[in-house]
Amino acid sequence: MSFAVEIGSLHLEHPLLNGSGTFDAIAARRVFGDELIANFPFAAFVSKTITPEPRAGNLPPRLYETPSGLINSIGLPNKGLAGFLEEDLPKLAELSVPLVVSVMSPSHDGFAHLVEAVAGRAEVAALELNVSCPNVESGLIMGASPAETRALMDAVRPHSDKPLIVKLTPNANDPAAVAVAAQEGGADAVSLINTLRARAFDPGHGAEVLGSGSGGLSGAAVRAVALDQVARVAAAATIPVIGMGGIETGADALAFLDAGARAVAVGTATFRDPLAAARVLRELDEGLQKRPNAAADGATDVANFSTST
Amino acid sequence: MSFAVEIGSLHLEHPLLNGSGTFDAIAARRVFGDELIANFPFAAFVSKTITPEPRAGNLPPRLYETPSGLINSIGLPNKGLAGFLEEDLPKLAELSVPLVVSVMSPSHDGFAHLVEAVAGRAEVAALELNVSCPNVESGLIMGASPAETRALMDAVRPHSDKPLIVKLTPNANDPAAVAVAAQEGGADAVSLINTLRARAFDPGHGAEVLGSGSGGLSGAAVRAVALDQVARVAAAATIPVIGMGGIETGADALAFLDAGARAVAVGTATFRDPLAAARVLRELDEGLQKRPNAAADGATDVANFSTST
Amino acid sequence: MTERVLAPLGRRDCEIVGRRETGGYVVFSALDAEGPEPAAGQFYMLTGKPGWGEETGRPYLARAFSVAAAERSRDQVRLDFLAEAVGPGTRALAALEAGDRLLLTGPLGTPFSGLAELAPGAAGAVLVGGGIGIAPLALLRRQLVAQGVPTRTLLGFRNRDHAGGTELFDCSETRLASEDGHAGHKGFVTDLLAVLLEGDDSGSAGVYACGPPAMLEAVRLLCAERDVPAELAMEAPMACGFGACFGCAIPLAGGGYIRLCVDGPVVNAAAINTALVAGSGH
Amino acid sequence: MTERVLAPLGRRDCEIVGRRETGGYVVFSALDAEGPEPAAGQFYMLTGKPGWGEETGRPYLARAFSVAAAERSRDQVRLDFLAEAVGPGTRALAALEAGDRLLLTGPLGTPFSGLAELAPGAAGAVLVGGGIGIAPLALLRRQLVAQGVPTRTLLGFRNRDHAGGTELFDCSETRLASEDGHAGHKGFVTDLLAVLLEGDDSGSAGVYACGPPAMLEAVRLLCAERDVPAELAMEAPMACGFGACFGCAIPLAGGGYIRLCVDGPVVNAAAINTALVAGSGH
Ligand SMILES: Cc1cc2nc3c(=O)[nH]c(=O)nc-3n(C[C@H](O)[C@H](O)[C@H](O)COP(=O)(O)OP(=O)(O)OC[C@H]3O[C@@H](n4cnc5c(N)ncnc54)[C@H](O)[C@@H]3O)c2cc1C
Ligand SMILES: Cc1cc2nc3c(=O)[nH]c(=O)nc-3n(C[C@H](O)[C@H](O)[C@H](O)COP(=O)(O)OP(=O)(O)OC[C@H]3O[C@@H](n4cnc5c(N)ncnc54)[C@H](O)[C@@H]3O)c2cc1C
Ligand SMILES: Cc1cc2nc3c(=O)[nH]c(=O)nc-3n(C[C@H](O)[C@H](O)[C@H](O)COP(=O)(O)O)c2cc1C
Ligand SMILES: Cc1cc2nc3c(=O)[nH]c(=O)nc-3n(C[C@H](O)[C@H](O)[C@H](O)COP(=O)(O)O)c2cc1C
Ligand code: FES
Ligand code: FES
Repeated sequence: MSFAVEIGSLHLEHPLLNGSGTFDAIAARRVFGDELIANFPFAAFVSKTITPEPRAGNLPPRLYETPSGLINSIGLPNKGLAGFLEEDLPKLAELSVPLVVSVMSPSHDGFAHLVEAVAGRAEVAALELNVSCPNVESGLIMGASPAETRALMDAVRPHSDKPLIVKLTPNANDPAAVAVAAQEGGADAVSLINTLRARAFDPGHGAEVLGSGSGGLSGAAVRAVALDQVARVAAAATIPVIGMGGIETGADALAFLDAGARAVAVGTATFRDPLAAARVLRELDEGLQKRPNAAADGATDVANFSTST
Repeated sequence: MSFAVEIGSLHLEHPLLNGSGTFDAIAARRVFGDELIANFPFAAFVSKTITPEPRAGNLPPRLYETPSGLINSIGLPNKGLAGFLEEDLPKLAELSVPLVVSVMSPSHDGFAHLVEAVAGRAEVAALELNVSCPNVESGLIMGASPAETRALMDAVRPHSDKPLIVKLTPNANDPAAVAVAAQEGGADAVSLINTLRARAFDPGHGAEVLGSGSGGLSGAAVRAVALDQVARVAAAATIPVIGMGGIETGADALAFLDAGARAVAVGTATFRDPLAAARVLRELDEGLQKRPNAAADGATDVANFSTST
Repeated sequence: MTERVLAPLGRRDCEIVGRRETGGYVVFSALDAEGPEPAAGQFYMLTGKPGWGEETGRPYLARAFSVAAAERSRDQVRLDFLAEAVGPGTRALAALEAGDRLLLTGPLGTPFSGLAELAPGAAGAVLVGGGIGIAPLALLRRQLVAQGVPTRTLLGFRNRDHAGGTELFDCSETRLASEDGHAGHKGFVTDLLAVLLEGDDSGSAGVYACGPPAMLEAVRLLCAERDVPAELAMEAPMACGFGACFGCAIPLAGGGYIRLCVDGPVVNAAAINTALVAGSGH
Repeated sequence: MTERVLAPLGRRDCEIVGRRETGGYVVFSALDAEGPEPAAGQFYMLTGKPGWGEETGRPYLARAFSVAAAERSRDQVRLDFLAEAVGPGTRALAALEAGDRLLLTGPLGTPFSGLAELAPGAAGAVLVGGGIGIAPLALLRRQLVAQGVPTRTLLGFRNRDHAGGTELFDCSETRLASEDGHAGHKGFVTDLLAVLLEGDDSGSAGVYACGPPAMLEAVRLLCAERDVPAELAMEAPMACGFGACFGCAIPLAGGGYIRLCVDGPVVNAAAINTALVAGSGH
């Protein structure tokens, strides 16, 4: 069964990625050794979001478990552009899969500079634009409206020919309209969903649990919401959609492909099992084989399959 | 411990309601007998949403279980205004608690007529406006933007002096702005969250499971999202907030009060246990007693407590 | 047998007092210290023991189960359920062991009618069960026999893996069918019903059926053709079981829907539009 | 003892081979057929058996557990964990019985340093454990004793309900403290540490501590005052355990954070800002 997927010039051997910020290949190699390189579970590695300057991240506590879900308020800790290029990029280049770097800046200029600096490195196959932060100029979340998203694309698109994937925020009236704006602004793909705005309170004293007050919900709890948004976005946009949000099994991944996604990402499920994505891929293959329309000779192609629905 | 809450002229003996459409007092009385009347678990009964004309509801299947949640696509089956007033209202008047009637119409005129006809009945203590449906005139969801909500309030407010509660949709950029618009339009309270847009696919053949394609997610899975929206709304609006979304325990209810809600509703949890709300109330009482700031003489008052946070 | 038995308000915590395997199915028994004796055709909403969210994150809601046998001793009722493990909920219930707890609400739903009510003047009852759908017929058969109603039972199964529980019936009165031929007639249980109704005088029997949608639809059509009154115990996805969610809709012959949990699960075959409702069985 | 033992990539399905209660705690043992022997201070991420979502809908993620004892026999390692049931996850793990399955990932994290590395020239090690935090010290003590390092152990408990597992240590070398006075010194285990360090020559001991945040902070301050090198095994909420989520942040003395799961759970007391991190224990 051919599982390969193309997203612009980004070639994926199979349709499973990691969600940005849910896997650190460098740390995982310290923990699991080179077995990780030999059995890398993702078709490309998507880095944690990097910002122009280093960030320490949010005050702890940063995590709160909810029913079938997880609230995080990590706050994008990262080494900043310079630290990433110098310390992390050489290590990430040792991986056996293409590298997608997630970037974010609160200003258009900063975003454009990040894109140019990162895309200029040969080790980088594609970029993901994290647009879930407020624009310092307008005060609005960059990805919450079509106009804001289009303005950002106009600012960054001229700075790179590499595939640009726009990571949509789910906390929007109409993610499909935002996806169309990204497409019109030259995006090569969109990915969704990022986490849903969420909050928790300590029953003991009634204050917010997370150090930063609120956070984002991920995991199985959000899957049904993600599937609805992916279906709406895929129906409205023609560029490839990378679907994610609570994928834990092959059946879940298949549902995202059925909703119109071309590729999918596993995030929170990796926390429970570092090889969750490998199992998901196996189960996805089995699930596709069982489909009444699966060709008997096993020639079903995920990419064709998903675009035909 | 005094648990009483006032929402305009609506007096609640304690802060626990049912979510509209998640309990049918008439059917439950057929199943459980008069024990239901003697031990009614809610401080008021909120009816399923009624519309001007009868509706049969959506094609089955209408339900799909998700991790810690439930997608429903019920489609507001109801007897229509005339059938409700004639057949159901006399039976609901036999309950020992105030009656809140939920209403919805796709047009402003229809909404105004519903409000006037229902509010005119002495058996009705308050009305809840379900604004999660598209406006036939503008094509927009009535509750998705502040302007739409304000226009609706302007149309219906003149038709009744009884408390009007606006039930907000969570599928909006900024529920707090919508709540403020409802308040400015004369709403006596807002309630939230309604269900999150959601979808499911059948792994066997890849088609949508629900008869109507998509539906709404409720239950424990949405609780963290509901808490965030309630906190934002309560911070922005001054009218009382009725919080709901995945409440299953006293600790959950307490979290909504901590987030700023004055009263709370139990929906999906009732499906698992018809007396879930009674247990939640007991646990809420215990949780409040354990608070360091709980007065030793047990005089903590939920309404004061929640407005003081 | 025709009266709906009311359910105590709320969910009860019961002890599991037995578990045994029967073919591809499992019988598990719970002691209900507070509840009444259910009528045949009524059901319970069941929740098993808590644990880690499975990879699927389910089960979350309670599951609907017909009661297959109910026996009162002093002020307790022993309830026997017959389970087929088809998904996370039934798997968890089928794995319960003596000493475990079971949370239940019920008895719920409208039971089977008495024969005199369903088919006035009929000489006897015919019970048609398919697969796990034999469960409510086991209790119905006992109640009919206790009333002295002549009862013939036809049970059908897909194959050996999807069969079991026939010992809940008296084998001298029971005929079997199986699609793979491993037991009884090789073919459908409705083949047996067609032959049996052929031999009967019209109006001399009332049919009670429970099983997969395709079987129920075949029974419905057969009985309609021959003017034989029939009641079907149907399935639908159920979130609550007591009329609260409006999720368990079954289309009526005259248009519109009923809620299967309160206006069923037993319905008159003539009242419904089709037994082939999407999502109404597996 | 100072080398991080690598974890096999992925989650393993192990069998529970024993369970016993010890005071207010539970020891449960799993047979790890594929994994290596862990170093003291390392931990595992554990998931118990699936079941119905509890009223709380949790646990969902795996839970971090220090290993209290590890014994290799042929190519299998028997891992003993010491559990205190404080919430849904630990409750489910503490209820596991022989024959049940346990999913685990590990060994994870940075282990304790050897004494020569932590406190060059020191005459012996002092182990300070509080409550359930005694678990990793049990394995550490065994490894130190095997190396011939003189080791004194101080264990403290809140009260009888929050105590247990002392049999994992050799009682002839162990001194106890309890806040309610039910065992040993009535007061804090850090009272014992203060007295002990008072009598010691400066630089003659290295301290290894694990316990609740307030205890660790007291140990940190005591050792800093007296220039005694110390390692603390800390807690933080952990979603993954292998550096993926950045959730387990602990503030450093010089500003910024480390991820406790990869740069800990054992940290040098001098490196951190405070052991009183919100959410870092209970
Ligand atoms: C009145 C009534 C009486 C019943 N009596 C009995 C009885 O006596 N014995 C018995 O064994 N059963 C009985 N059932 C059926 C039983 O309730 C269902 O089999 C059970 O609810 C299935 O739950 P599950 O978690 O095991 O499987 P699910 O996974 O929920 O469902 C089984 C199949 O349905 C589909 N499905 C439906 N919803 C989902 C979902 N959310 N996710 C994935 N797949 C889904 C899948 O194809 C799956 O294979 C009865 C049902 C009703 C309505
Ligand atoms: C490296 C490491 C090693 C450990 N070793 C051991 C060990 O050997 N033995 C042992 O028993 N424990 C050990 N722990 C602690 C153990 O992991 C926690 O006690 C466990 O994760 C708690 O899970 P729970 O579901 O039982 O309780 P939770 O309910 O998750 O947490 C317990 C308390 O924390 C608060 N809390 C935190 N998050 C939530 C939430 N989402 N919802 C509600 N309340 C919350 C509440 O106050 C609650 O009472 C270790 C922890 C770490 C980090
Ligand atoms: C702990 C954590 C950290 C995350 N960090 C980032 C990030 O840095 N950038 C980003 O675009 N998304 C981030 N995400 C969102 C995920 O990439 C993904 O969109 C989301 O979690 C939904 O997928 P899941 O349910 O499979 O986790 C993070 C999610 C989690 C849980
Ligand atoms: C089956 C079902 C039917 C519902 N019907 C209505 C309705 O008619 N009107 C309405 O305003 N909300 C309706 N709701 C939304 C609930 O009132 C509530 O806002 C939502 O379910 C969140 O609460 P919960 O998680 O406690 O169920 C319905 C929810 C469910 C699950
Ligand atoms: S199952 Fe809820 S109304 Fe029937
Ligand atoms: S627990 Fe996830 S990074 Fe430490």
